[in-house]
Amino acid sequence: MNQEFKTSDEILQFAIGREQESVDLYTGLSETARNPEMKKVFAQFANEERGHKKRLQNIQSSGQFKFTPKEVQDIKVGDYLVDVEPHPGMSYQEALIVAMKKEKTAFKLYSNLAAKVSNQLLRSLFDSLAQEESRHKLRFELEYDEVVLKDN
Amino acid sequence: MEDKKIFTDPDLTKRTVIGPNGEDITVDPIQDYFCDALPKKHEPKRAKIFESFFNWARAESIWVLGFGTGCGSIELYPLLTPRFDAYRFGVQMRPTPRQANLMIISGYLSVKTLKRAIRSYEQMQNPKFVMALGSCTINGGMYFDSYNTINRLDKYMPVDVYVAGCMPRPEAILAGFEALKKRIKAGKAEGANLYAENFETYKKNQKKIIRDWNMPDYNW
Amino acid sequence: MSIDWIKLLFTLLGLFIVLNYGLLQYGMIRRITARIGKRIGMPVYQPYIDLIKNYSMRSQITHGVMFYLGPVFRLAGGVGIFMFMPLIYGSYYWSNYSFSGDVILIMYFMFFGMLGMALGASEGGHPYSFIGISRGLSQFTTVEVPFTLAVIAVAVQHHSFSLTEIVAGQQGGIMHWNIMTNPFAGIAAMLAFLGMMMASPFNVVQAPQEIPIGPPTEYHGTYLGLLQTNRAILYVSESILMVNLFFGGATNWIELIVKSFLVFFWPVFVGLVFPRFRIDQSIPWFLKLPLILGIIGIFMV
Amino acid sequence: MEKIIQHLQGTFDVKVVKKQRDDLYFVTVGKEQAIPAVTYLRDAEGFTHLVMITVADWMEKGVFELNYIVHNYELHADISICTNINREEATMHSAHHLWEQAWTYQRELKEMYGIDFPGSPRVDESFNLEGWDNIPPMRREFDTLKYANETYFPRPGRETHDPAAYMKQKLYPDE
Amino acid sequence: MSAPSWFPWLPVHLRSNDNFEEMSMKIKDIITPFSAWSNIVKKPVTVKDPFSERPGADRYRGFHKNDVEACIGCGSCEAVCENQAIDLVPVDGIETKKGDSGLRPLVDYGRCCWCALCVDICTTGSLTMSNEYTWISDDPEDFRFIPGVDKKPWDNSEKGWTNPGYSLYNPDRVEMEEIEPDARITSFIEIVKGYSKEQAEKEADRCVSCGICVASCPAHMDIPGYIKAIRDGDLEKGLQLLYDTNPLPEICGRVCTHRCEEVCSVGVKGDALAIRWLKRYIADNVPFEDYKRILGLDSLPEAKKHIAIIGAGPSGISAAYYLRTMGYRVTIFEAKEHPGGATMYGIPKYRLPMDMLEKEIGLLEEMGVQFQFNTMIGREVKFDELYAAYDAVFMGIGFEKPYLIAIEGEEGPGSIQAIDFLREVNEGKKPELGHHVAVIGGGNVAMDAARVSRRLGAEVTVLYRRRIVDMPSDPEEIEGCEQEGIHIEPQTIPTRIIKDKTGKVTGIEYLMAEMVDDPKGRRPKPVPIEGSENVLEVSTVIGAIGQEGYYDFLGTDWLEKLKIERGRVVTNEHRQTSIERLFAGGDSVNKTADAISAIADGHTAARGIDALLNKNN
Amino acid sequence: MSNSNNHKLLIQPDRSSYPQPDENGKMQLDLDSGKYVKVWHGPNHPGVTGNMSLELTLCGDEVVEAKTHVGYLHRGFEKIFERRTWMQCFPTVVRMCVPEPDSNEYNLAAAMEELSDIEVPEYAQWMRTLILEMARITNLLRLLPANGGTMGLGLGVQWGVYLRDLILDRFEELTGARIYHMYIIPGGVRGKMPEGFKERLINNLNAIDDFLVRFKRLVIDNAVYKKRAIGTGYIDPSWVDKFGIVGPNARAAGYNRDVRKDNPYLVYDQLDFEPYIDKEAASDIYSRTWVRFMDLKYGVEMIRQILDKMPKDGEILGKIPNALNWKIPTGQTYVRSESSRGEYGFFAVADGSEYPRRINLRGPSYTHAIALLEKLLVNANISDVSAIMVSLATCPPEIER
Repeated sequence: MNQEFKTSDEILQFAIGREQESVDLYTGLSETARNPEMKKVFAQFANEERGHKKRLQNIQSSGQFKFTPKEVQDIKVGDYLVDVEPHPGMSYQEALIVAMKKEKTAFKLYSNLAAKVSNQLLRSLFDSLAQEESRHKLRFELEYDEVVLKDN
Repeated sequence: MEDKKIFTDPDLTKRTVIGPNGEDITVDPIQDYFCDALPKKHEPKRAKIFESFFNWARAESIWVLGFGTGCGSIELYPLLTPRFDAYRFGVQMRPTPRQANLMIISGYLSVKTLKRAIRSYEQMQNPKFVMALGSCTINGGMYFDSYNTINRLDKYMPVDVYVAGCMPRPEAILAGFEALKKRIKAGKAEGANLYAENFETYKKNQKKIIRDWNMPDYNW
Repeated sequence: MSIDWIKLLFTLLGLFIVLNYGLLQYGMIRRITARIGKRIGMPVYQPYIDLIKNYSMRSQITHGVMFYLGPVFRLAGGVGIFMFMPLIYGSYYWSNYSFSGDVILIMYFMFFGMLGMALGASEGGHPYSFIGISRGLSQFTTVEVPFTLAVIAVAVQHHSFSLTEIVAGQQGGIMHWNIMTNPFAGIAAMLAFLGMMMASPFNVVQAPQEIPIGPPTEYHGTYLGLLQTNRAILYVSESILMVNLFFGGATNWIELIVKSFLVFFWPVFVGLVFPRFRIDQSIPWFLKLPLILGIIGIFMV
Repeated sequence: MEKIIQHLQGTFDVKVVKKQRDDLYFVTVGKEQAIPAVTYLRDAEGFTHLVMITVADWMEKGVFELNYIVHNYELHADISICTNINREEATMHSAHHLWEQAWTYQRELKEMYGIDFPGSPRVDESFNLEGWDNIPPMRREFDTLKYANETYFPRPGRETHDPAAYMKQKLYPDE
Repeated sequence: MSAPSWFPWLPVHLRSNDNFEEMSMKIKDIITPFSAWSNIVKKPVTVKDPFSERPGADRYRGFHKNDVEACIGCGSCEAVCENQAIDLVPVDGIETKKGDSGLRPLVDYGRCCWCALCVDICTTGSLTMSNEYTWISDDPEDFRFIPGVDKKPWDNSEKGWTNPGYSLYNPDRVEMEEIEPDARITSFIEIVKGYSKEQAEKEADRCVSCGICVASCPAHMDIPGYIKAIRDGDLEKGLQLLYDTNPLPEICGRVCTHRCEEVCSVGVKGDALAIRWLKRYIADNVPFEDYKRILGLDSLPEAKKHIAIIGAGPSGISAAYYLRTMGYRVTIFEAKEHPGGATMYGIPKYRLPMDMLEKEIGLLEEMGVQFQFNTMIGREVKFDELYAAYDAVFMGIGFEKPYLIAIEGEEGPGSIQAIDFLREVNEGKKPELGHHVAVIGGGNVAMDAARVSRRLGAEVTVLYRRRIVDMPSDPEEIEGCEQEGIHIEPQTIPTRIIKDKTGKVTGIEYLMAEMVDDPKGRRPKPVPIEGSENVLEVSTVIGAIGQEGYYDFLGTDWLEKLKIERGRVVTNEHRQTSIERLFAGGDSVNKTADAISAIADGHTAARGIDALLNKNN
Repeated sequence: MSNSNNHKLLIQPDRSSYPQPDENGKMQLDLDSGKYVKVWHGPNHPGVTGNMSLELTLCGDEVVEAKTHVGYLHRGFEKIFERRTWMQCFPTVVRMCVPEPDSNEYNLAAAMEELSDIEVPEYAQWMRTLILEMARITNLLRLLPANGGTMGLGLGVQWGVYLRDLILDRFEELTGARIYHMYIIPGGVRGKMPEGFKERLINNLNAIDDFLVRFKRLVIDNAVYKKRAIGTGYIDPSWVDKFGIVGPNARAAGYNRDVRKDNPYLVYDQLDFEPYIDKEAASDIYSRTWVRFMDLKYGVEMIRQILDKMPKDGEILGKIPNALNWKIPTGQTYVRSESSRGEYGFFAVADGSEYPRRINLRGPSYTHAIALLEKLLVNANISDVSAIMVSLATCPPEIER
């Protein structure tokens, strides 16, 4: 993704697009999943992503956003886990891994972009997005820690 | 035990004696010995200054009826002897209820003692006060499940001051005297009048447990 | 006979002083005895409060007319003793209604009070009162015997039944006191005085551990107040009588108070450390040593 | 001690001998033999001191177990002569002629358990109680707490909670 | 009547012979009493200010104090009080929670006799007495208060009666005899020997019968009740009480997670009561032949309705037992060859010998419960048919499917899952482990896997992400591991399983972790420290990080209807699922995931089914 | 010592003119004749020990018939024990005798320990002995001067009760309470000696020594007291077994009756003492006062001896079962100890449950204050009634329970 971003609008548009991709992914997974429980899980994930998208759209339409640099905790649960290829018979554990990995990728992407741009405004926008993604990741990681790693 | 015993003291039943001229005279010892007049309420003096002066005197001169009704009486010994010397505070022992102002119910009361305690209390003159020592007078204490001890003293006579403890130490009893003095000086210690006003309630409660009521209702 | 109003006034004033003195003296004695018992004891003014308290009792009951009159008689006896006894030698106003036969009248009043008490207490109907009063009368009667002998001895010695004259005869220093001039009669009287004051070992009348508390068992409130008033007057009067009879009287109030206090202290001094006799022991006792001393006293004269 | 017990066994129809201590034996005899046995111990064996006459109520068995504890001041030892008497018609022979204080115990037992001792002085006079019209209080069927609650007005306003039940109710209100 | 007098003029016959001596002595007798007057110069000994001068002695038993924070409301004070002076009452601001009844003692000074037995027996030492002693009131209702809650002047008094260094119950647990660690690791023989009669009665005697444990037991067993039965020597009564709430006492008596012991009030100052061992004592010491008679199972009511139970695990067996006693016909469907579920396949034999299970299953069979083994729903029998054919269905399927460690190199031989491993061992196989085993995880399963591996002859290292105190396993399991020479490596996060070219596991790489507080206040989270890689040489890696449920057998239609959240079936308080006649229990429902909870679920569900079916009538 | 030897000269009154008892022991009195007065001594009476009453029929000052009435303090202890566990009986028994509760504690503990076979540590045994002796002297400090007090010599009471209070202070320090110590718990005792306790106790004992000298001067050597006490309230030595008279009253009649010596319990066999016995068997009020005086004196010596001999430290409580679940196997026993008034015994029956089947107290007053007192009061002067009663040291709570 060596796209060049000129305006914040473009960035937001890009980000919204990515969120939409996520929504689509989870919706697809939800449809294909064999297990009704996992359908529900993915539907829930998709919903969450829609919410993120909505927020970005709001920023875009209002043109206002606030960014306060804040360290988001990274408990690195997902870092050493093996990648999971999405497939219809996924378990809750695998679904969480998928989600974590996805958010991690997004976080990395935005962080990289932020490092590349020189525009202060744009950088802070990217930072903000990265922070948002890492927050999402933490949410999944905590879930993983509580549910899957209960005995570990 | 089907046959209910009749509890009467032969000395207190009516009997017929032959008079000097040979006629029969019926003697009812109870009627002979006691008066049946019910207690009266005695209003305090109208003039407040007199009443408070008298109350001061009453508070500073507490004459205790020397009637050890329960375990607590063992702590009355130290009270009147060198260690604690209650005489300093105007407390003195009187051997007769007529002259006493304060009745100390020192702990549990068995039914048999209650009968005597009520008689002694009624023989005391207005104003009179009651001080209750220990748990037993408050809610039965150790003997709450005993068939022969009362649980609550306030059902049978008006109580002015309770002192907690089993048994209360002499210091606590002295503090009880201080509290009683305050109460008297404030004019709140109207136990005798309370007794006269609620006479029927008290009598009902007393008669409920004193089965052989071979005495008049009131023994001034 | 015209009434000497000023004299009456002084007599009443004297009565008032004696009453207060008696109450204070009682408080004082209680404090001293408390100290022997290692206590602090009641305040000196406690008898006053007790008196007020007793007069302020709201309810009183009576067992009949004599029950009511008993304390009155008793008080009359106490006041009577006082009225006819000279207090200060040489003072007109403080000599009360002393007259030439006053000793005999005083002796009568001493018994009068006791009789009044007997009548009243009997009316009270309490068995302890009966027992107490029968003891009281019998003991008092026996006490009177050596006392009367001693008084007769003194009267014979001074050829007078007037206290004023008896006191006059003792003036001029301690060696003229009757206790020195006629020690047997003096000792007899002092021993009888123990019985009169009803202190141990002769307090069977009121013996709290035996017949609580004897004659006044039924008395309370105002009646008891009267008795207390009487006790204050009577005890002081009797000790003043002893002062007059055997200790040379007094020429001023201070001397009177010191002497009567010391005389009063004597039964306390003895009484505190002795238990009481039984009535069947105390009566023979009075009829032995004091009686013999009294008779010797008469013969001495 | 052993010898005395053997004597007793020889003279009387002794049912049970129980040795509690070296100086304390419980010897059970029949009702008719209790007083003779006690008399024998007093007169022949020097058990001159009557310690107490007491009763244990064995309601389940329907008997009162009477104990006459006697003490020997030479041996410093006690023997208790026990005898079982029927609870329903509780009478026992009096021992007041043996010891002057025995009637006091018998008077108390009459009042507290309803055991009659015909011939015992003042046995019908009330001892501790006055005007008692219920079953004798020391009998086990008499429920003293119930009686006290009905008669003596326990102060109201008290309630307690069993921790187990309360916790269950609090933590698992649905179950 | 009168004795001789000291007066010489008495008649002669009243005088003693040595008259003169008498006389002199008597005069002394008159004078000596006056010596009392010497007191006039001595100071009175009266206490000048009796209200403040004389505090109670250091040990004085005055008014009560209570440290409400330390108090757990066990009610021992109430139990020991002979005057019923103490009530346990709820107090504002103190919540009822496990191990704290939320009740606090209220003292009635109309009853108290200040014997301080309540202080002596207090299990927490919170209840004490101050040395204050003056309390006067004109209102008799005043004399009731909750020490520590109702503020009193003596609350801060330092002196007074506290527990004087003895205990009115034995604070030390009766030691349970165990096989020595050296002997243990050579076989699968049961480690714990069980109490003898004396030991059991001695241990049961320590119980203060507070009942705080009852609420913490998922099955709410009447713990004080059966402990009392042991004290009374009435084991049959005890067994009845056990079976009232738990039809698998022999299993629970061995492998229960004993939450009851964690909250035991005796355990606050001393050792907690060995409740589990006592339960086991009852179950072991009543002859099995008598069970039916004791429990009254000889003539069960005539069965009308028919209930199907899926899974012969603890919850299924429990449900079956209670349903059967309620008069239902019960059939249990089990996919495997043997009943018992996790207790059969998951728990090593040194903890739970096989015959225990068989005994209890045997009882069920005698009661008339039918078993269909090797019958998997969805495979042999369709769920639709089952649901249609039976009046109600109970599902106690447990968590069958292990969570994977999900790290590199996990697939392939040499890296196995703990529950599979334990099952194989219990089935009698001896999996090849090599010389050194790494067990990943810190739960009971991990401990079992580690100890079983040890018994199979391997060196074992347990890798756990958090600290040892965080381990969900029972402390005694950890202790057992350590005794048996198993090394536990805490705060380690495996990152990679290293294999050689042949695909054989040679080692495991892990990072050290530091603990970070959880933002939501849950347990701290381990965070790997970058660059702290370590490698442990192992031949086998056993994953034991957890399991999840597997519901596919129901078929899509039913799954749609069944409400599942995070892998667990959602049920109401009767263990009824979103499908009306389907009830569920056990690990797949409750979060605690242990045998006793499963048993409790089974019991609850049985009552729920009963209620449902009766309602429908 | 100067105990009087004049008892041979006792003059018994001529009883022929008085009413005689019939064959039931009841006096033949014609109450309507007016010859007699009926007087109730107590319960509200300062001369009666505790709360009991005497029904006296008087002829003049002479008592012709006496009946004792008890039950004013009846609390139904033996009934409420049926509702108390064995351990809960422990705070309850102490109330059976108010002035000297420790004998109750010891007897209950001894009965329970005997029935359930529990060893008491040695230190606890010494502490128990100490406590019992301290209780003995506290009670004697009250009883002994009361002998003068009934005759109007209250000074001794003042001194004695003050010293009693000092010992009560020591009790408070050691046991945590003044009156109801509840110290001897079944299985042991409830605390060790606090710091400096021994010294303070010895100081108090020295004060008692001083008191004894002064008390002897004041009361025992008092001429009037002698006159009244000697020959009054005479108990014929032949009555001792007939009436079951124990303790100091029997010792005053010349009998050697002391449980501490006869059936040694606790550590009394390790102590060196010899109870005082009136060799002349004077057996009157004076003799009983004298015996009590010597008891007090020996009691003080005994405490000194115990303090010397006892171990410094040790276990205070033996191995006891859980207090809440203490079951005692079926059995029965009678245990006794020597209180300041004589043999004090507990008859205890256990039925194997947590609750006692029966605990019955045999207090010395049971015989002294009823059968014996009724006998002694006949022909006594009413003035001597309370003196006789106090000299017997009767204690109503232990009669009625």
